[in-house]
Amino acid sequence: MTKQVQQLDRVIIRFAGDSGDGMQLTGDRFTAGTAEFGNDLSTLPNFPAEIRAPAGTLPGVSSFQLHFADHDILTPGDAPNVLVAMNPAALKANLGDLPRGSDIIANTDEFTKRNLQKVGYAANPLEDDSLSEWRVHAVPLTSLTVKALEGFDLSKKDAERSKNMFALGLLSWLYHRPTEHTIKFLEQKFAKKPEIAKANIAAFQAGWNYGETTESFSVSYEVKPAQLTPGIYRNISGNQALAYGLIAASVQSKLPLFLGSYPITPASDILHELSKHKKFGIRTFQAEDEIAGVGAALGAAFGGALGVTTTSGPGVALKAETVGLAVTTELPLIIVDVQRAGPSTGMPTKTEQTDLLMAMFGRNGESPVPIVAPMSPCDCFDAAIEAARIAVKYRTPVMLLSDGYLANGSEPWRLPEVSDLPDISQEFTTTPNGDDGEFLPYKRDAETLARPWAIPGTAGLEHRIGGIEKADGTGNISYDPDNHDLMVRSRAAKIAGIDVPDLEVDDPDADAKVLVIGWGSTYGPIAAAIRRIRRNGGKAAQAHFRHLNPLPANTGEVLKRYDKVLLPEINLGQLALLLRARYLVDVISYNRVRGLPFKAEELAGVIQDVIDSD
Amino acid sequence: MTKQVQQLDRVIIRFAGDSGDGMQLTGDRFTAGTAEFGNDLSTLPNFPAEIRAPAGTLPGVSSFQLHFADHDILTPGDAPNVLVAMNPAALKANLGDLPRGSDIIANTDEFTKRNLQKVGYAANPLEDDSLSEWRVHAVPLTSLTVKALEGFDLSKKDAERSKNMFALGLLSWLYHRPTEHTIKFLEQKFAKKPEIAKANIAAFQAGWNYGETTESFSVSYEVKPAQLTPGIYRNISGNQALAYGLIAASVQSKLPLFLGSYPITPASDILHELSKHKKFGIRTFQAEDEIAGVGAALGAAFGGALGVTTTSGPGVALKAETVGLAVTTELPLIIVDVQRAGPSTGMPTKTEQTDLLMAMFGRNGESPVPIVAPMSPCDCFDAAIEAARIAVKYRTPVMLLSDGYLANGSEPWRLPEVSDLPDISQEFTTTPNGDDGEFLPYKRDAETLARPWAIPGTAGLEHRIGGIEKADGTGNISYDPDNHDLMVRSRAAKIAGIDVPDLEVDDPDADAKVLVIGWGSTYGPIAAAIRRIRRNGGKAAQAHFRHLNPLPANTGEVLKRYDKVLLPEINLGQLALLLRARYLVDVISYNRVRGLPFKAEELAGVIQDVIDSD
Amino acid sequence: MTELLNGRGLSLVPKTDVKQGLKDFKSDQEVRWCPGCGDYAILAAVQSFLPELGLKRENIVFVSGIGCSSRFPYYLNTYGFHSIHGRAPAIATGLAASRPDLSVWVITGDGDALSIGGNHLIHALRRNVNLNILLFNNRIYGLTKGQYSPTSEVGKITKSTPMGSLDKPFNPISLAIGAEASFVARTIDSDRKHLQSVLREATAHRGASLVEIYQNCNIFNDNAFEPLKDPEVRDDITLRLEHGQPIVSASKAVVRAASGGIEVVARDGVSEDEILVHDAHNPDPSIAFALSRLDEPAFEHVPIGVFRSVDRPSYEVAMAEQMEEAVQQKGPGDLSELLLGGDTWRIG
Amino acid sequence: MTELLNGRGLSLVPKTDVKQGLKDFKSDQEVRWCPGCGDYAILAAVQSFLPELGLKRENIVFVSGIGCSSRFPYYLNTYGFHSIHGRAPAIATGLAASRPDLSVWVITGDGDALSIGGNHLIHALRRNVNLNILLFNNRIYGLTKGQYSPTSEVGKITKSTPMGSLDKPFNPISLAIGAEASFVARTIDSDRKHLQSVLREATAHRGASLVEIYQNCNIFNDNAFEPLKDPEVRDDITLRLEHGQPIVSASKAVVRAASGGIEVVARDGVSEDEILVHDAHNPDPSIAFALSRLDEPAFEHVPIGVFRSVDRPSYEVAMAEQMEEAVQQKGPGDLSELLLGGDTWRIG
Ligand SMILES: Cc1ncc(C[n+]2csc(CCOP(=O)(O)OP(=O)(O)O)c2C)c(N)n1
Ligand SMILES: Cc1ncc(C[n+]2csc(CCOP(=O)(O)OP(=O)(O)O)c2C)c(N)n1
Ligand code: SF4
Ligand code: SF4
Ligand SMILES: [Mg+2]
Ligand SMILES: [Mg+2]
Repeated sequence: MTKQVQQLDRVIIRFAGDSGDGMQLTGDRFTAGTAEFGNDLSTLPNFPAEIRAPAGTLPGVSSFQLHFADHDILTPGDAPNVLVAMNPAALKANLGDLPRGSDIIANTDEFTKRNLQKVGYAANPLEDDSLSEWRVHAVPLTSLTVKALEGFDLSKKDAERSKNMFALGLLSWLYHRPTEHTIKFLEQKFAKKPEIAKANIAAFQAGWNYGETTESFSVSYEVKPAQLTPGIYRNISGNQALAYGLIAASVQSKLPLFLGSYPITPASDILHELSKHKKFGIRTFQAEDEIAGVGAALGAAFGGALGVTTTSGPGVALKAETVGLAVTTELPLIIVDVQRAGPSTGMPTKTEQTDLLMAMFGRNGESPVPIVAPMSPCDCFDAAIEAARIAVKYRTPVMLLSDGYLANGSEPWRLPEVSDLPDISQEFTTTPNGDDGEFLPYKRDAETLARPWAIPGTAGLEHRIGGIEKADGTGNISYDPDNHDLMVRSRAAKIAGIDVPDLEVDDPDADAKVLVIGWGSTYGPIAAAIRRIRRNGGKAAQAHFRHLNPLPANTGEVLKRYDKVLLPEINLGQLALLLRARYLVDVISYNRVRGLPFKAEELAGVIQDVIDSD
Repeated sequence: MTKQVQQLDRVIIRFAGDSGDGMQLTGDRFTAGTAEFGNDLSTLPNFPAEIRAPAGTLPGVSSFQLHFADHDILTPGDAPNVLVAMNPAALKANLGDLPRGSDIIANTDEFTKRNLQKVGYAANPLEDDSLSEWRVHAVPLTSLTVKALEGFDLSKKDAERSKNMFALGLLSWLYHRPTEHTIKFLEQKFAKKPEIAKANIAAFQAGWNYGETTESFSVSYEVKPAQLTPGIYRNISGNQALAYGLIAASVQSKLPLFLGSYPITPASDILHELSKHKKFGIRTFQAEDEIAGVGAALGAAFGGALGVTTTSGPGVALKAETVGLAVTTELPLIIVDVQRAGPSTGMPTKTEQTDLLMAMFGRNGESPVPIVAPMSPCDCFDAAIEAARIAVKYRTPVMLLSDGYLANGSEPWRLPEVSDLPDISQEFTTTPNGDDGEFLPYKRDAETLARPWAIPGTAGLEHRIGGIEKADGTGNISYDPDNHDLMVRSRAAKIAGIDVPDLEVDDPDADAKVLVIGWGSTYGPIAAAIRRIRRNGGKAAQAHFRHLNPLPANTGEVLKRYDKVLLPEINLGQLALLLRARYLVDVISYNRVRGLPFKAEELAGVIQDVIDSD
Repeated sequence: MTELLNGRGLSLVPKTDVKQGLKDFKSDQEVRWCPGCGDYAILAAVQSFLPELGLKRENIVFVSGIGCSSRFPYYLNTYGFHSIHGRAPAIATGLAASRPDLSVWVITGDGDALSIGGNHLIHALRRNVNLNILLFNNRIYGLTKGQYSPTSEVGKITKSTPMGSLDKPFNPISLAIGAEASFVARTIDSDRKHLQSVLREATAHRGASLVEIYQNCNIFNDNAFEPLKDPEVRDDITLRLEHGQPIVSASKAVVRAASGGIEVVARDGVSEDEILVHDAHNPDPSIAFALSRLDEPAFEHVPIGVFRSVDRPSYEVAMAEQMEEAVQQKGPGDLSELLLGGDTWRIG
Repeated sequence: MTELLNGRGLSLVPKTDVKQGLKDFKSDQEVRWCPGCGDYAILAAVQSFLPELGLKRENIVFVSGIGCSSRFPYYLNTYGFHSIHGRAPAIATGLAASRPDLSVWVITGDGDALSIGGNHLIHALRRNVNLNILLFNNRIYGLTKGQYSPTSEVGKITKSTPMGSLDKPFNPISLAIGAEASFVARTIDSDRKHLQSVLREATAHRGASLVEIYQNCNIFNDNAFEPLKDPEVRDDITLRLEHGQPIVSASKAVVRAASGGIEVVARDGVSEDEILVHDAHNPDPSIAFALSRLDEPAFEHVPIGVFRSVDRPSYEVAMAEQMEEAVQQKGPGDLSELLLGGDTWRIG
């Protein structure tokens, strides 16, 4: 039987199963194959807060969504074309997102009475009519796997564990993914347990063959490689890109990296990643809490290191007092906030953009800090370097606002040439700067307003800094009222004067009436939505903020250029508040705070409504 | 010699000396006499951060300013009419504030070569021409005191210590203050050391007599009692009023007060005051840090107490995460922030209004809290009750923003009738509220959106709360996206819906073009400035915010009613930012961040400029 | 000065006259730990122990921080507060200090209690607030997926320490004793009887009781306490501490050392009366401390049971006494009187 | 594996060849403590001790928190960081961990170190970062004008405890030993010679050294340590701890107690060889802990000197070693190589 091959320009797949089913690994492997094949892609992992929620329950469902295409894409996609549901819970939890007509590959072996009951299915949905509007492929994945592995010296339980590889094989066949990589991967991963390696490979191949031979699948699909900018690519998640960005920042600033951090979801992986790279002279310090994490980073900065602390919202709240100390002592420091759904503990594994105003204002006194927010997983790399550039040049703590969506999502990354990376190094001060040969630790640079950075070990520049207000120039303790006013304004002016690039507006024909703006991780969905609008002949301009403080110099002008400005945010209007206050522009907010990224379709609708209104 | 008596409508006196000279006590006693006499008054203590800075130095100067009048007044006054300078440092530190022509009473005994050198006087300013534009009364206060006490069994050092009482006697004569109170006070204070009591009284009387007899003072002054609203008065500082307000809130809410606090300037006195009143069933807990202080208060609130925590800016920063927990657990809690100059340690003994945006936004996630700010020392009493009313009724943490100026400043307080105080009690929930007889800890009240408050010990309502997002109604852990959006919005709606009184506008002829607004402790200086404007025939309206979140419902309408809106703040424009964002009104900011309250004259000038501009 | 102090343990907490069973303490929430996690055993042990106290269920409160273990309160049908990371002792202190009629429990993990929450823990111990603090020590951060914790052994390879951890771990018992704790005990998830016997003593103690529970995290630190469960060796290495009893394992005994301290020797080499008799009530904590050091090198011999249990005024009782005393001396608070209390004057 | 570990104390800190004197360590800032404050004596002792180390002045850093005592760094002509309340150990940890060539000192008060900063302190001790931590214990909050502190005695009447404090104080020595400290000592502001001798040992120790200094606050807690200064009794109650020497005061001696612990007895009732000989280097901290308890009841006898001083890898050295090892194993970091390190593919 020769099967039909259909060409598609894009596909969205979602693997869903129990926490223990290995869906993240399956997704990762499919992603790797897809990347290797040359599609553009974007991924969205989604896992429960529990380590292992009880098997078969709704809270235990873990999923991985992958969007790949023959052109450049911007998001992990709104609605899957295919759902792989390893059990009834996975089906139930994900069906709502699945457009009618799309494919469901369900592991019938797990649709037992007990499992169905666990999630409240009265009848087996694979057997009644309830799924008639979808194309259901009922596959006994578990038993097929066990069968395929009969010749192996494995317990049944161990054999069953390979069912995710069977599913991966099947999907790889379905979408013409290359297979060598996965086989090599499995060989390496289980290098010490060759039997397991072989079994997994066998399961993978059995899945492939199953697709090839059975009649359950009459069509397979091809998605041509995308025409991406030439270069060397790898797939990378936001957290990994951010960690690499910090390493690059250390190299490019010629400062040893010191990370003081306390584990917290979804930021911990940055700590994990950095702790692997000690050969770069990186010190990672797992502190007793967030305050110690930032404190140690600040202490290291005083000693001449590139001090970094990584955390999520609750940790930023705890670090506030110490960040304030960094503001007055005017030392470089990077605070990475991988935002998650709040308030309080909130939903640790879900994404949100609700820490912007905390980053701006969450400290006592007037204590301005620059804020940079990456707009995609890859951009985490560049944003980290940019944050470091600002921190080092202006001697200031910098907030770097990533989020859960960027952190765990991934996409192909065109590797930069190291030689193209900016040199962000600054000289330490080594000689006195006062008129009388004395050292003035608070004498500012005329252009940047930065104070000198003289580190211990430098003879003749011994000085003392601290959190009490300091006299301009000498840095001695000062309670003088006018000095305080001057210092408050100088610190503000320094941050306000940071050189950030102008806002770029994407408005191809320069005739849009509506400008859609955003910041951080909403870039992809907004841009995708605008593509839809334009595809339908509509007009909308887009501009995206990577610098939240200071704002680009042309912001006011850009905002005023359009009849309407729409700002979707995954919060209740935080950037909108800043822009409205600053420019008195009646920014229209669109806010959903569901712990999930926006969908392009949803935003397209919102944009269209704004275009159409009055 | 009969001396001339001159009538004045108001006088501003500043006592200044070394930290060890007892200036705060002297000021307090003068204030007590003045209050007793029936003048309206307002005070401004000013002391160094050091406990005892080295004697005779500029940082060691401690001062106390008192403004009293025959009419109601609003501030401790801009510029003293009389400076009592106990040493050269006191003169040097305060001369800049002293208008030419005003009186200086200087203790010549301390103008020794050594003391002059300490503060950088090349020559004795009392002897050269440098003070020719002031009326200098050079009085050897120390030696006169020692002489007056010759008959006592005291060391010279002990005798010298009474020189502040000599000065007090002299000033009391100069301004016709009653003396009995001070005598009684000294008797009581030194009840256990009658010799010291007598000596102090003798010094006090000697000072009085010195004024009466010497020629150094040819005129004395009378300031008639003020026509204040009838009632019983006492003089009270903001911190004391705030502590009393919390006690009253406990009585009026029928909830036992639990204070969890960690000492910090300028808030510690509230802890001190409350710890004296255990007979009200008040528990004061000096915690190991600010986080434990607010944590314990929250724990007590869960148990049915009126939980309170008191601190200043750095402490608020540390408490942020726990306040976020109070937001999601929706328990009543009062966080008192006695603001001081920041950022970081800043200038702990100086005042500032720079914590407003931290109070609004300084937590991860969308975590709205109501904010109340007292506008005068006395108002701290009412504002505390108001904060408690909101906390209890809406089950929410409330920020109460006092500041160093209010905290230490004092004024006469007309005592309220206890029977006039609002009943702010709420019932605990004691019976199930679900349709099926179950208890739903997150089922909201239809009107207030508050959730039930069912405390441990209530049978049948056992339930669990926490910081993870909760399902509407049941309060069970929920990761449901739409539930999260709903809860984020419900929490926001609850705070937005709090009943706060409308903004009152003072615009006597309803024809002003300029509206001057403010919040918190700037009320006095702004109102005094507007009086000046009006006295000169100018027009300006005034409105003052006591509720910063939510804002009064008529705010937008009021702001838009005027051509120009001026907002002086002791920060870089924090309320301005909120108002501009919300109402898109081009509020004009006037900002000085000097650690000091505004002066009425300064503000009058600013207001006049706004009136005059274009 | 008041009868409050006479109360031991939970004597101020109202008793129930309803007969309670394990199921009265099960909530309707689904338990969500990994299959095989030691937390299940501890939960079951606590649920089946609570009825024994005979307290009104509504007067029991479980307060926890954040971590796998801190999910505990959801599964008990009492009042519960799942708070934030490390702060449970502080929150529970406010609750217990203001409500002496409650039985307040703190559930915490080794990270929660000893890393971010270390300060609150040691202060709660020295203050002696009436709390039963159960420290689930699995020597790893479970919830954040396996970083080393302050009780992980040196050289621990984890996600955050790929070349091994550097910091010497805390010994929670030593730390607690150094922090003036009045009650300190250690037990293990797998031995329900022992666990419950320790809980029995902890609840009988008025003041703060710290109970370290060795808990297996089978996902990120499996078999961390294996020697204590291994039938081959466990009886030899486990030194059971029982007040008034000689301190021995199956084959070993604790005796005074020549150096002035104590040491473990073969049991059959010494006579009964040379063996140290455990005195949990010794006001001087020095020997309890010395016992806590016997687990170095790790698992050569491990004392379990109550190291220390001494009477000392409990914080909330002393606080209540001061309030009573204030009322006795000055009469109950009167708001009008308070307001009129300073120097006042009348106008008009 | 590297020579780093061979370094004791400050061996990694560059030496000066300039002759230094006290005045080299005086800054130009006016000292602003209350006249009579014990801090003056400590400052003078430190300033005159530092030249003895012969270090390059620019390689010395004093880090402090907030409190009267924490003003200390301003008065020393070295690098200094007057940080925020309680956080100095954390900040100093980052500095010392990343700069083994610095001599890093932490100056802290009893509130700063044991109240808000308690957690950072105990973690710094267990980690054994190379810090000299001087804890100025005046048993009161000085800077905030006199509230009781975690070392104030029970029943202390202060502004925040008008009816007396309720919480049992920490014994900083016991707490530090319970927190796995490798070096713990106590000295007193008024005895410069002793103070400097303790500093000498503390600086010679590589790792964290905690030095508790009894410090008089003559304004808010005057004479708190009077018995130790009173010529009538001080020699009788002060037990001087010196490694290898019998532990005695003028009239008392420490011996092994029948109970298994140690006790203080009249010196003339015992023979020399019954007296406990101090072993500061004993790996088992139990006896050092027992010594720390001898001050109960307060001031009956007070051990001063070095309680414990044991060698253990210092954190920053171990950290540097791992970095070296990583380089040795994999070569120095190369950014291009890192970026190209994953699964890559080429387009175009
Ligand atoms: C302020 C804050 N910091 C960090 C975290 C992330 N976090 C949650 S639990 C945990 C540690 C858990 O370890 P442990 O206390 O030992 O509990 P276990 O999961 O092992 O039971 C961490 C670091 C958090 N929730 N909040
Ligand atoms: C975050 C924060 N909380 C509180 C304070 C106020 N504060 C400053 S010093 C201090 C305690 C000082 O006591 P201690 O550490 O014993 O130092 P001492 O003044 O006695 O030397 C307190 C509570 C502060 N500065 N910052
Ligand atoms: S991760 Fe470990 S501690 Fe957490 S639930 Fe799973 S087994 Fe238990
Ligand atoms: S208050 Fe006490 S500790 Fe502080 S400077 Fe004065 S005497 Fe010293
Ligand atoms: Mg753990
Ligand atoms: Mg102190």
